[in-house]
Amino acid sequence: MRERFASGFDPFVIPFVIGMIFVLGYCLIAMVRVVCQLPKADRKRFLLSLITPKYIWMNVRDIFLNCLIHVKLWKRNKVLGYMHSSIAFGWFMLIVLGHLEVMLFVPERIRFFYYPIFFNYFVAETEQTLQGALLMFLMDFFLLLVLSGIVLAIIKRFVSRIVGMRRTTRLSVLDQVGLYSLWAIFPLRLLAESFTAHISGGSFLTIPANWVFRQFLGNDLNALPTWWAYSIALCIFMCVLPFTRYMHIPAEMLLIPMRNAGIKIRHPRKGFALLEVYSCPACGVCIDACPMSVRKANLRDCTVYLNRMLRRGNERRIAEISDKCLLCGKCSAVCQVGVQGPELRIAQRERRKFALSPSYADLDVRPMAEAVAGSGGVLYFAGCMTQLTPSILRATGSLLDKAGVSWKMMDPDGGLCCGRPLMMAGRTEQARELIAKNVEIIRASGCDTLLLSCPICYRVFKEEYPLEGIRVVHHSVFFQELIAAGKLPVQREDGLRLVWHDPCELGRGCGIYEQPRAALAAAGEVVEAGKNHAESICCGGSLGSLSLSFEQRRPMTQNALDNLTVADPDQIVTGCPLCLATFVRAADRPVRDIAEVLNEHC
Amino acid sequence: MVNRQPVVAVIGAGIAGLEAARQLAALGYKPVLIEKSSATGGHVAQWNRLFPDMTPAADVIEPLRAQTAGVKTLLGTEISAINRLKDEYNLVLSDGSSLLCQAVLFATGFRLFDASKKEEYGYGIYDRVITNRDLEHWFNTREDQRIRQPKAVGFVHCVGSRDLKAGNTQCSKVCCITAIKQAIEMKEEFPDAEVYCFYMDLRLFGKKYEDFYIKAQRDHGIHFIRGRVSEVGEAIDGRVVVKAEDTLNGKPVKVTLDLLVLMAGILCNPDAQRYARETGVAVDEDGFLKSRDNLAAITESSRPGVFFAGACTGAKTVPETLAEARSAALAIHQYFSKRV
Amino acid sequence: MIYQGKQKIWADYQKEIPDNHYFYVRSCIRQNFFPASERYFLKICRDLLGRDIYETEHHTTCAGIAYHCDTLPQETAMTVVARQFALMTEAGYENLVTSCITSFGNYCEVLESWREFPELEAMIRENLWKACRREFNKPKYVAHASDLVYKLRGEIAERAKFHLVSRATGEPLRIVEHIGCHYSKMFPHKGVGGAEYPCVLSGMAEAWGGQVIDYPERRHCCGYGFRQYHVRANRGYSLSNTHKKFESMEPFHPDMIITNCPGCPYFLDRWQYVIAEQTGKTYGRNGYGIPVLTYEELAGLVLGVDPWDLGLQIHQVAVEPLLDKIGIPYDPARKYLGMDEKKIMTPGLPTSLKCF
Amino acid sequence: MDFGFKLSPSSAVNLDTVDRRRYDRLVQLQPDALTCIGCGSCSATCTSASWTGMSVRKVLLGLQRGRDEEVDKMLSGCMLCGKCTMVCPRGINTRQLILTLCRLDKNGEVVR
Repeated sequence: MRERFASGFDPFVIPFVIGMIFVLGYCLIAMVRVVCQLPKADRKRFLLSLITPKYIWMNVRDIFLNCLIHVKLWKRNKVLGYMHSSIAFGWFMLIVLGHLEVMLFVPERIRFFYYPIFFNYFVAETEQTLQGALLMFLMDFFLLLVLSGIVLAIIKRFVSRIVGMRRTTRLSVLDQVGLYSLWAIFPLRLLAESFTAHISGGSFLTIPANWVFRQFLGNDLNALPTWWAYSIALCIFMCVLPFTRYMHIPAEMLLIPMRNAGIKIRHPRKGFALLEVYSCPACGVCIDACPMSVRKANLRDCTVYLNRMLRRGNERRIAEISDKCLLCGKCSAVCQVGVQGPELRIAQRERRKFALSPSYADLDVRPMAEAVAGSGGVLYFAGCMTQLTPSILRATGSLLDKAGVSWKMMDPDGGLCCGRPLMMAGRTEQARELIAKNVEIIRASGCDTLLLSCPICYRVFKEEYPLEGIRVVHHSVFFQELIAAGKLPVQREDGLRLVWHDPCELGRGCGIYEQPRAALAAAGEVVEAGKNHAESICCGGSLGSLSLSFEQRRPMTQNALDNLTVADPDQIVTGCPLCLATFVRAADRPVRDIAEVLNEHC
Repeated sequence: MVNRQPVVAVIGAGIAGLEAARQLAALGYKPVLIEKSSATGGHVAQWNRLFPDMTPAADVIEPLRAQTAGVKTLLGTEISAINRLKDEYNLVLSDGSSLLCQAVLFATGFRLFDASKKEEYGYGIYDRVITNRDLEHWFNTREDQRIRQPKAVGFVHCVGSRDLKAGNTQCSKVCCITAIKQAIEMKEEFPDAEVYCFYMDLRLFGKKYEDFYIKAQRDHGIHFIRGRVSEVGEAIDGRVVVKAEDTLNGKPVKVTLDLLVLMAGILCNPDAQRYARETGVAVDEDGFLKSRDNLAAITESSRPGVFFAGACTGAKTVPETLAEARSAALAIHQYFSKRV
Repeated sequence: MIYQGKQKIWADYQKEIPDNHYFYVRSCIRQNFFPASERYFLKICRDLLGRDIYETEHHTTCAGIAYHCDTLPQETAMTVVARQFALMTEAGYENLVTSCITSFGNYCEVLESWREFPELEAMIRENLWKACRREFNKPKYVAHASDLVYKLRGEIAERAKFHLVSRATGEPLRIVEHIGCHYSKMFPHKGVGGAEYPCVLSGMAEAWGGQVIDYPERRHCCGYGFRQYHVRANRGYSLSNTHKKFESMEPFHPDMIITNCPGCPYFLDRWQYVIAEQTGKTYGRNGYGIPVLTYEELAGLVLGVDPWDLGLQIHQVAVEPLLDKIGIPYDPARKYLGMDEKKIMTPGLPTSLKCF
Repeated sequence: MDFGFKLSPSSAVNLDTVDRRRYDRLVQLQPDALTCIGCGSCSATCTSASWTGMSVRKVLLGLQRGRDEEVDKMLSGCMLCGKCTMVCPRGINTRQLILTLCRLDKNGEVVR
């Protein structure tokens, strides 16, 4: 190899250099900004994690697997997975190999950072070596890989159903510029390298292409403009990148270490929240996943649009989208980069100003505390919603008695709310007051186990209550354990087909999927819904949504029911009083709480 | 008897009388409509639009009139006396003639409660107090000096209904929905006006009535105040000051209105009571005519050959009245069929 | 306002008022509050119009005030009433005329109760006999003194020296009439004009040249309310009711208020002072109050009786502006002279309400 | 002068003068609030009612009758549990209604 130009420079690299400097500068500033916006404790924690070997390993692994290989996407959809990893990994390899070539053949040029990108223009092949041929081959191979991804991307753009997506995002103008420039980069690179392949050398892709072109073009006049075009395409892509969804590429590389360090959203618009917003690739997976999108309603109210509006600062829409969401968490469950839709929305709700704030400091819970004082054992808190579904109350009590559990009810005449609904509405401070009151009662009882039949309560008791030394357990788990321990002689009814509906707060919220199914298996045959476990569909009754009306929720409930009944179960079983009350209104077959089903067979 | 076409005297040519006459004629009888006033159509003809579809009253009246054009109709005719004969009735009419008939159908309808009897509401004393009928008259003619760009309008339900002191303990059934209809019409006419309905209970039992109510609340922002108006006074500017208790709030309320509409209730037509005495059919405790059976034979009296249709037996809606008129015609048909 | 509408109602509520021969029973409290009123009722009826009105010093309270204050049972009140009837019967009269509205209401209530429950009447007759060995006939007619003055209003008008018009403009005076609650609210047919639009006082006012004004709180109680005023803790409530009436009549600028009840003129008059002291607000013109007169005082003025002989100096609200407006002559120097022409005490002046 | 008694304020609600700005703004933002029929389901099921006397029915009525103090007191007792929304026969989004109200100042303006 020898250099064709003593200067090692040609004006066509200028666009690329501009783009590169711009994007690197922008990303660096943005990164520093995000880190600076973190609360002090979080910042310290994050910076420490960056020098902790355990975290370094985690970060490298996760970035490689997620950003380059897109393993999560592969699991979800192989075509999309291939498309993304071929472009990302292929491109990454092109850059790495480009640098390798420079270091091998013209090491003094490595300080020109454009050199590896345009290597083939600046060098002429003097002799064919095995080493060179291998590198050339690899370069062509990865270029082909990238091009295959681009072809898929183009097809996907026009027929998204092929890759298994029913709906995809509508692109903004800048996004389109970014997209088309991205599409253009690699075909242009192929053209450019092909035009100069008889000088610089090439491999299975570029050499035949060069031969073909030379058959009818006859001269090299096309080479330089093509390199120009390649450079300009790169420049355009990099210059628009910060303002497009492609910002997710650099953002995710910061998001992964931050998440690994355990950083949470503390401010609706700054720090981690901002990073999440920029990490959204606007792929639109959350559109199909969103339970609100049934019958093509609320299509623009899912997380991808929240992120877009947050980037644009459209306050009206931010408020609208934030208030509408059911907070079921399914968008987070399916999100490839792990944007936390519900948490992001709650943060927006928390930001809201109120003229009037509730206060519960004056509530006198002493009578309630006295009523349960010293009861020990299991304390059962029914909660607001279970009070509306007495069948759950009765079945739970009956099962506890049958199992010989020593228990006491915390709220036989109604109690205080658990605080989760307040938190969902963004009134966290007020929720803390209620939590303190409830803790007072629970502590007074001296119980060792707090039993809950409502996942909404369960989640907040588990996550937010300072109840060290007390086991907080959902009744589905508790009963499963009693069955496993042989304390509840549940009789299996042959031919009874039961489907378990994973309530959002219990499943996605607390990760409880298997115990209720195991408990139900003791009573009958458990069949699965179309979408289940982490992808189960919200019943539509969620307290998460502030603004959805009853009428708007109805089709969501119907959709969830359709999903639950694909295997034609005899009964729909759930573990949430709110799901129960919501489903009962619309279901064509019995809807029961798990406690009811178990109690009937015991 | 056998060779003659039986004559049925239909007393009253409101919608009950017209519909019954139409059916009787179609069944081959000879109905004779006797109407006290100078036109057919009764109360409905004086109304402008009808709940719950805002159907023009003329759409109900005109076809009925057209289809009874061939029926002998005596307008401006009162009945001086009714004589009971064997199997027949002889009606002495105010024009001196008499009518011999083989059956009598009471389609005498109702009388609107005289709102001035509720003295505390000041109907006939305060300029701005009118009745439901006055308002319909205004809808029809647009002639009423009392209605001039009102900014606040009130409706009082149950005026002369469910009121022992007013001499009528019965519910007049149609006033709630009429008040809502008129309230909506006023709101449509005067969108900037605040409209209040003072009710004791809202009795919206009929098809689409509840939708109508929701519409009044949601689309027109009509205020519903649960409480009976206690008294009405006149402010210095001639507007009326209305006092009531807001029973849901447990506090008295006071409001100054430009127009107060009293929903006068439905009483039995006093003529009907006289005719009933003369024909020997019973009058019920509520003042309306007494059916042989309130469930199975609402259109039949306790006397053979005397039948009822419409509001003479109690407050009725238009569809109920029409259905009863048809039912009465069939009952008369069966009566004659059995006799033959 | 449709005047014909009111006339129609009045036509429905015309009670029979005998022309002559009455047994008169006085009010417990009026002689203290408005001492000349009852005296001039008798003077006008007897001396001027030649009617036979009999009264006896042996009659007592009708017990209505105690009955309404829940301090004695109805049977006791009825027995007291029966004794009055006995006095009337003994005097040879059949028509009862009462000075007090509550008495009037009480008599009506007793008679109605006896009509509904004859056994009650029998029991009361027995009680009376046991108590004082008296027997009685029920009165043929019970009239309130204002009923009688209403009936005689034409005769008074014929003899009138003054008319209720402004001397300066000739316009009729604007008069608020206030009827005692017990007059016709219990038995609308016992009152002239019924309960909603009574015409007993408005009839007089109009006959003597005035113009009656109707204001929204016309029906409202004067604020006395036996159970309220008599308990000191409740007086604020009593005052508030009066205040409500004045607030309501204020825009109509009435020249005077006339009443036919013992309590009403007292409270409408005195509370004007208390309201003025507490809020600084007065309801008449130029810082004065609205004069409140009894119908007897008004009749006396119309007939040319000296205002001080009518006891108008006893009123809290100064009547002088009213007298000036009508053109009734009066001698300011004689205002606080007693019957014997000796000076009685001159009251101190309030801080807010303007007085002479 | 102290008489030992005073004028007591009238308990009557004067609809001519009552300040309904907060209510008007509320129904503008959330028109379903207009359809309340005062059935009391919300109050009957309310978790907070037994503690604080909260009642959505009374809140809506109180706003129309100028009883702002009572309304604010009730609102500040709400725990947002959402039971009232579940039982409302007219489908009023009561939970959102409460949040909306809490965002309005005395003049009926949304606080920023």
